[in-house]
Amino acid sequence: MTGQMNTSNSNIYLPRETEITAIRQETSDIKTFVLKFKDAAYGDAFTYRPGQFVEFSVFGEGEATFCISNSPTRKTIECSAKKMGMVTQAMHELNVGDTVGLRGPYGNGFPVEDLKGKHLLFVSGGIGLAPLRSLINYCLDNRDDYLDITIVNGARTSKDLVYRDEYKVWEKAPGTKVHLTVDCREEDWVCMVGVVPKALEEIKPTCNGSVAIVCGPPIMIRFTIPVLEKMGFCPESIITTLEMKMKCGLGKCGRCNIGNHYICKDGPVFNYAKLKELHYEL
Amino acid sequence: MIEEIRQKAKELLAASKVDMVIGYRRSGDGVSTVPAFIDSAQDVDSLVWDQNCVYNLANYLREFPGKKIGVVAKGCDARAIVVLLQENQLERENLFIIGVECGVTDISEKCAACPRTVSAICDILIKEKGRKSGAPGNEKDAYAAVEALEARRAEERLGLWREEFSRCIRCYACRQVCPMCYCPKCVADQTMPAWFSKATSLEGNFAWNVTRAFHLAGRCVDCGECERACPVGIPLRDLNKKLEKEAKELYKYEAGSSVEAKPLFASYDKDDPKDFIK
Amino acid sequence: MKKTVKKEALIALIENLMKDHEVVSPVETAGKGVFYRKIDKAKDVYLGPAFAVEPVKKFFLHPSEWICGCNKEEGTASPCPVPADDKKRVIFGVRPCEARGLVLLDKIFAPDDPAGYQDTSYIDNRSRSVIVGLACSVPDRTCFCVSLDGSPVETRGMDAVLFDMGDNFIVEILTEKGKSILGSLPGTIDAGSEKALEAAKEKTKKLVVKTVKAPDSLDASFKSDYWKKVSLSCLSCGVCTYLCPTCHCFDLVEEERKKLRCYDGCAFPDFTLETSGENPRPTKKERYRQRVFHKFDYFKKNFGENLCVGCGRCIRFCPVKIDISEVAAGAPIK
Amino acid sequence: MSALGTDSMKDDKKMAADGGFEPNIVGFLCNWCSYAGADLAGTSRMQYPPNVKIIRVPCSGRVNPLFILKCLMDGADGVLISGCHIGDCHYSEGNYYARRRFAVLKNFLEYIGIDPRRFQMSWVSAAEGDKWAKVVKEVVEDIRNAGPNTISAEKK
Repeated sequence: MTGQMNTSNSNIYLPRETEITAIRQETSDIKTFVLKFKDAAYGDAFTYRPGQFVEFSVFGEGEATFCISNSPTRKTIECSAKKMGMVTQAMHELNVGDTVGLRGPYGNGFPVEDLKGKHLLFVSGGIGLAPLRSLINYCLDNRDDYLDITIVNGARTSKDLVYRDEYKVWEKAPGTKVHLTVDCREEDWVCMVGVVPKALEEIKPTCNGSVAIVCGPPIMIRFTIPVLEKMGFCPESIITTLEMKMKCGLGKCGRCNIGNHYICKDGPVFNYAKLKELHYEL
Repeated sequence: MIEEIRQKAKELLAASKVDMVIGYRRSGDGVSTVPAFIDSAQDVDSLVWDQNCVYNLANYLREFPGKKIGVVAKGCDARAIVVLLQENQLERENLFIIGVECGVTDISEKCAACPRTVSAICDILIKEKGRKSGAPGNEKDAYAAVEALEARRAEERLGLWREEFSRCIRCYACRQVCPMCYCPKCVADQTMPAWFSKATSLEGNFAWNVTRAFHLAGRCVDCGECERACPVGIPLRDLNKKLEKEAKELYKYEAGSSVEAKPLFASYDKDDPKDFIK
Repeated sequence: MKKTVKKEALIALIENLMKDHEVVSPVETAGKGVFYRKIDKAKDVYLGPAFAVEPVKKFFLHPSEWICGCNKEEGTASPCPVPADDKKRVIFGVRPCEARGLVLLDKIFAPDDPAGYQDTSYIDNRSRSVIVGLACSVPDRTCFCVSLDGSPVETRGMDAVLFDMGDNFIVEILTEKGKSILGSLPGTIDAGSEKALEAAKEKTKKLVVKTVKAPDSLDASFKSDYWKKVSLSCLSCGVCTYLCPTCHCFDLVEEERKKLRCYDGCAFPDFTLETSGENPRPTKKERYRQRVFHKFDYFKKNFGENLCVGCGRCIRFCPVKIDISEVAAGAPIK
Repeated sequence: MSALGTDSMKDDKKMAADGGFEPNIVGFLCNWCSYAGADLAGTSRMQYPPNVKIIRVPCSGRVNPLFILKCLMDGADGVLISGCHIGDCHYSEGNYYARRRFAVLKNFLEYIGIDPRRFQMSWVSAAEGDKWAKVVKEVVEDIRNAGPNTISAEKK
């Protein structure tokens, strides 16, 4: 597995000290943290795949799981966190220069090799764009390997859209389309209105030679997958990245399994055919 | 006696007066019993009643909101139901309480010295024929263990509880088996703030066991399930009984005796003890 | 290598071992049962027929242990490893099912796959310990090891094993580690004792009366209402998981800037409850099914074995006497 | 904050400069009476020992028994709850409930081997600055005599 940094004689639960070099406020309750390992040599050797995640620790509070939200081609580690529980609330109190802990990367990540030579349809809702952003930027940085890229991104309101500065950059990239949608009509909103599955039905992306990569809140995934299937996407070409409560990230603590697969170790990226086999209920 | 229980259960289910009857059935080992959840009149014959019917079935009643439930209730179980009704956790009209009288030492060791063998609340009371009715346990003996402990030196008591709590593995069986432990988020599971250590250290275990007991002050009906469930044998009832004794001595309050009574700590009296206050 | 040893000689050996080893053994605690303890008097060692309440697992995966420390020097608080306890340890009286449990836990915490995550704290504890087993002589009626490819007299996971022959023990040394501890015991074994041992073993195996036919796969029963039915009486406590020799799920908690690993179990609703309020295992049905599937399906898919050794603890100690063997065997897989 | 929050309290030197034991006491004071009473003691320049760390609460009835337990587990040598006199409660009856609850708690703590002197209660009105000073003196003396809290002394 690429990017597995733990050797057999190091403590696998021990976080590495990391400095926050920048914090971006994405929405009222989502912040993106830009991180740098204090041990430069370790940082240089740290590699990961789009879709992999890390255990982020706020010392004295605990750990929480976040995907790395930017591409390994971009050289900085970024994590985006919505203010929700104990750890994320503490994260939102952090400042640039503060030290936090990081261990990882964990999980399988997106099958970037298998996606080569395919049209890619990215479907995301809310902060579900975070793992996809990593892959989108990765694909754009390796543009020749992939065919058309269509991005369908939704949020409750325009204020809840994350990584706003990047939409324009993506749009300008060759062979790349970006569709934005919000749940309800808003003043001054020029893009689409309606939930993500509805927007998809309007956009009618091609399914031939395409792979759909879906991430968002469970309810969005639940309604998006049938739409994709109806459009002709086969279960193998619908990829999603799952979120479940995780603690260890190592396939040991036992809570994040679906069937005999641990999301942290064997996932978080699964195709829909596999999920069906594992009795995963949308 | 069992025939009467089955008959009543059958009648209730057949007439759709209840959706389910919770009682006891024989377990696979052929000796002990397990809780039975019967939802069809045909299945009532699997119900049993004997000295192995230890479980406090009141613990399950909150799991079926909106359903009409018939429940087989011993004296202690019925008192637990009373407390749950007092605390608005159950709807009386959704319950059909099949009270069963149990002998004093019949059920298990947890029942020694139990003075209340008859349901405090029930819709029908099924008595055992030919037995002297409701021979009460000796109430004096009920606090023998507590009094013995009270008589010891403070350091000895602390040492004893430390020793007992040191075995605690925090499996929370005591909490889960207790009909009164129904907090949606137990303090032991809270993280913001985390009230006490999750570690099975002296502090963590001491805090957990003391908190559990005190939260049952004036609510524990002494069904003894916590102590029975504890895999490491912590004498939890000695904690509960002390609180029961205090409630009785200070406020003449007995948990589970009346649905109408205000809970111990939700009421007060102008003449409550005050000597300990400066 | 086997030898017949007088019980007093064994106690004398333990006495001697205690000088430079940590010695752990079952100890009888009046009225509370038998518990593994680090002993300070050789005579406290209990090698009788009663089973310890908690399995030996807790010496490798403790109910709660500091897994990462905190270096508070210079006003900072950097995470640091917790120094490993490297004192040599001998654990006496480990039952065959518990020792086999360790072999199964090894697959998780010390995977054969070199690329797998190696749990150093577990591995350190494993390598500093010598397991001196004690073959069962009086199985409990809840024991069902024989049905699960085990035996009350087997030796997997042990370095040496003791067989109680009445007046004497027969000691069988199985590994070099075992030899280093028990090799110095005087004695040999004669053909008669050897024969008596084999007879005793066969007799004990027959005493394990509970038989279970665990299905090869539970997959077909996943969506069945059966799981709702069998989980109705479950109280959602941690007894079965905490006392299981093979259950290993844990929680990581930060306390005092240190990281605590403590037992957690699939029966607790909070185990999988997400911050958002979503819970992928919202009811007892999903939670109890998870436990049975983990033992008799998922682990088998991943490692080719059941994650259950048939020790019977979860049946003995379940406050409402749920019998996992009955539940697994009765699952509707057709 | 860690689960045990008041880490520092445990590390605090329990011995004063002269080698005598200086107890660490947590005081839960009701906003309307006792807190004002303590304030009055301060503004009146009354002398009393500084050992009580005050936490202001709306009412003595607000004090959860868990607060007391947590203080004692985290290393406080004693806890003092102070509220309005009976009949003077800003919320009419909060202190009645507190009285009931804590009478039982005090006896219970004693039962499990915790020195009853470690948990004390008083009624101090806004006008009783002198009483507050007196109560604190007594409580500190009591707890000084009880000695350092060793309930959580054996750390893991």
